[in-house]
Amino acid sequence: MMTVAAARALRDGDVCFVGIGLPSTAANLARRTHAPGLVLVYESGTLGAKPDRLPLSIGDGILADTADAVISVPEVFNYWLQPGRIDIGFLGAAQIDRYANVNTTVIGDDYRRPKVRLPGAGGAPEIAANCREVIVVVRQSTRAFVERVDFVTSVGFGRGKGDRERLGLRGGGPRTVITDLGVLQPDPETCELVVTALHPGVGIDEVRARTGWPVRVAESLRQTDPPTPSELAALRRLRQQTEQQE
Amino acid sequence: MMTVAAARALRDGDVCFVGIGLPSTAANLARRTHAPGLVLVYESGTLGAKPDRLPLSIGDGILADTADAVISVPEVFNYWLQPGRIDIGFLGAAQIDRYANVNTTVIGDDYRRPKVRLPGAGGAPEIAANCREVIVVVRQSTRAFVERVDFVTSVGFGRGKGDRERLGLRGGGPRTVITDLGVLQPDPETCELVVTALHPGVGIDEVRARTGWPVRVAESLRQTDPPTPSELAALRRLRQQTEQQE
Amino acid sequence: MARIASLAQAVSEVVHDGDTVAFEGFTHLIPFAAGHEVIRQRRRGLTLVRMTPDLIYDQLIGAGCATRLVFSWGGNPGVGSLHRFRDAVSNDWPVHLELEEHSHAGMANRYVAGASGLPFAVMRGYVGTDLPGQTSNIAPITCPFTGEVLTAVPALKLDAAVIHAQRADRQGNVQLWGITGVQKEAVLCASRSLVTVEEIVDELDPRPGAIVLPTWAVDYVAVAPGGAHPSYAQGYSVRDNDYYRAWDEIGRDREEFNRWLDNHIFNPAPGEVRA
Amino acid sequence: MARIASLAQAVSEVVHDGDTVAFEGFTHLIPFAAGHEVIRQRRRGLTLVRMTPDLIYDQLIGAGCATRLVFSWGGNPGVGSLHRFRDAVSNDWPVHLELEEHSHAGMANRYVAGASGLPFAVMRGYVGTDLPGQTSNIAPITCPFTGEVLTAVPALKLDAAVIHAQRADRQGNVQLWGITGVQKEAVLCASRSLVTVEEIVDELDPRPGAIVLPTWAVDYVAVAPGGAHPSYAQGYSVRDNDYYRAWDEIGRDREEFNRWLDNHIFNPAPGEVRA
Repeated sequence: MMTVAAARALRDGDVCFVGIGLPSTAANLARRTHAPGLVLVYESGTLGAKPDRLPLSIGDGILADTADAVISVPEVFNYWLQPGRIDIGFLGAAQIDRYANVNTTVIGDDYRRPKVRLPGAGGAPEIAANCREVIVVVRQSTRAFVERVDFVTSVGFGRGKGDRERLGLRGGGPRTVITDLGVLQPDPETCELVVTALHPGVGIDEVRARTGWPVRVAESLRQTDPPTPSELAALRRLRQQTEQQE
Repeated sequence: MMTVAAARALRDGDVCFVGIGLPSTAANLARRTHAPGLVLVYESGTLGAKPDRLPLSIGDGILADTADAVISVPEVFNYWLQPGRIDIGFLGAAQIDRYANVNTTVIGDDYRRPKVRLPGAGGAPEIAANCREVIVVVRQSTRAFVERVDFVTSVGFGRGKGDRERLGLRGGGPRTVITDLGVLQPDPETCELVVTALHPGVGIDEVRARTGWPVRVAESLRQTDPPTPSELAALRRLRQQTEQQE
Repeated sequence: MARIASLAQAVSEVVHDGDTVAFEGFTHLIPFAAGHEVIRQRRRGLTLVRMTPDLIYDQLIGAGCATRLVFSWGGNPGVGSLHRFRDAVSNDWPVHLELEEHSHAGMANRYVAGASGLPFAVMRGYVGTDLPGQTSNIAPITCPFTGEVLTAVPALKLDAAVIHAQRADRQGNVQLWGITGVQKEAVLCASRSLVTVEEIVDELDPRPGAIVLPTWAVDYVAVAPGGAHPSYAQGYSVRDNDYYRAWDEIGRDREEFNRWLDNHIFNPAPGEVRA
Repeated sequence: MARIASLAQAVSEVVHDGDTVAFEGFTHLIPFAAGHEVIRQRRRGLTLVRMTPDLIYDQLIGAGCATRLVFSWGGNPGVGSLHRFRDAVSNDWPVHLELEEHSHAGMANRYVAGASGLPFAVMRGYVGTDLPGQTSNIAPITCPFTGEVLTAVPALKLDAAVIHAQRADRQGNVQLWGITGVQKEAVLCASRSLVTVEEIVDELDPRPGAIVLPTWAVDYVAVAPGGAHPSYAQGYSVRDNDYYRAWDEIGRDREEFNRWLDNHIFNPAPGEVRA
């Protein structure tokens, strides 16, 4: 359901900065369903990759083979991401807080002696800063959804409304957080994440129980449409083609 | 004779930044005589071009066709010239002064209302700053060899010894000025240009008469060897091939 | 997504009076046909930007389209001077031409900064020369880590960029190869862009040394076969050296030049205007 | 001019104890064979630099070659964590590993600055994050033209850079294609460089998307067929995903890891060490 919800958040014709794993699956699913004109940019340097299976890594040869252009990694970040040419960026998160700030660096208070050492920033800080908007995909748990992240790897809305502007961040920030339970979005007044949709069969109490702060619920709480047969078929086909070619 | 003298100044294996006209002819002559391993870099973005005729412009297709690599113009200047990877740079000059500063911008005192508007800087300022050494090729006349240039387009030795270091220029500067009469080189003590060689049949009085300052003569004044038959044959062949293919 | 349009329509959409415009191409792939169309549409008050203003800028300046030139080397390569450029600088004919002058390295870095969405670029350059005395667009900058003083130049901000390329596909993806100069950077610096191409093809098969500008980074594509003439398009045409030499005579004289404008731009022989 | 040498000789000439070294390759063309040779030569006190430290750095760290890591993303792509890296950071096993941490954009720009002979690069980045609090190598810088405050990062200065490429010719010109990452920049940042290649050929025929490093910009070339395994060399090999998955088990346990070192690096089966 997370993958399908993430795919649906992508509009046809958008230019999408894609990381490996769920974002890549979602973006390729979108290309095969409602958004055939979605442009995929991978940080390895492939502009407009059109893989016919899921790439096995962010630098999979199929991305270079099917891309409109293959460019250097500095060019990806300097000519394409930094000036705001990318519409949608995807982020994962080990922790995300009330204002959608994201941590992928360390768990624990002491950076030098962390409880858990995570992979680090990668492309995330500048994706979060410079994409027109950002989608965060993360499983919902009190470990992940915390009042305040232990380390700000990527800025969401800082400590609230106006912080992005004060920091000079030019992209729109995380407008959509997709979890296994539903969707959270920033309140237009405060930029605090509020629950705006629940996936089929999920109750609001479950969301509350798995969020590390007293999460608010939007007045117009929606219910996510269940995956359609064609979405499920496209997803199955994508995975089959991936396994066959591995 | 200027062309042959310039060709001789190039050592086998050197990496040489080449402009169109005499420098290009000299560099290609050197490649066909004593320096087959000379590496030609043209500012249009061709590294290691090996033209079999003289290119008709700095961006001639034959340069791209025969180069080891074709790169963008920003890369030429930033990755190759700026860090000091080029051994030898060639400059022409409308004016050159006692300390080998070069003017290719305007003749006259008023930049806004010049007596003669020249083409401008091109790659010259950074060639002069960053190449390991620079060769200036210019016909000798009191109009060209002046006490002080009207406009410093490219720095030679500023106002004398130590100025390059004070300005933070990392290349060695113009070590050789080749004219139709002979060769001038900076005095190691003062960096002032002094006559170090005369071409065959040229007297020192002629050089003095065509220099706009009281030019000094090195104690060890050499005489340039006349062009050898094989140099002349190679030059003739190069020009023939150029005309045939035009 | 790039729109595919006629040259006349594309030029009228992309280049407006008073714009700051770059027509780029380093000896190769110079967008002459588009420049001639700008003259034909009688654009005025342009700030022209280009590393190597050559014949096409001599023609635009002589035709009175430009009031300002930002450049690093202005000449007729291998031939001599640009007489219309000189006449405008020295005699204000047909109008005064203000100059902003840089080195190649400086211009290249200004394009890079613009393409990168940065307000400025850092380089080693200009130090000790008289160039910084003539413009406020060259400034010292200190490295925050080493204390070393370097040179900053501001990003180029273009209203429009015009380049010529070998091919585009029907979606408007553009492919060029050979010497590619600063064309990518110019397009990425600009609010609006136009690429003229030799031809439109079904598929852009990969080529050694080719770069591709994706359709979503380009605004207009116009077919203009031979649109780089008298410069060349590698794989399609060769440089017309006679034209460059002949230009010296034409450009030298105001009357000759006006006759050239009438006969070749405003009232061309049938078939002379391409696309 | 690059010297063509055996892998063992080239590594011993290029990588010395205490060096700052980058082994680059963005998922593609990762120089595993050269990294294994460094372990075999028991180098110590290395500062390892790399945007995406993955298995090869887990192996070098676990073998005790490194005391410092400069990086932007450290993981086993698509599989999970690097356990040797974590063990060194959290438990100083086998030795303490100091970290300097950046974003990809920051690292890429540090390579660009180094390749450009500049002391620093300017970018939009890091603002509002906790990264600048952990290193002095991220600093604000003010645009001298607009007053805007941006971020500066210092150039990477490498003693040595090691990359893997598809081919070289007999003169030592190196050609690589597919995803080329920051390999050119890494080589241009370094005082000494080594390129391992799949093969040496008589002539490097041009290829779409290929870049060439001229021989005069490279110090050593060594033939190491399959030298990117378990990553891949486009046109020569495919990624060994099983190896990446299996590494999770091996890397997780110190004993397992030491056994792997003994069996595959120090006393490999005949034919396992390439070149």
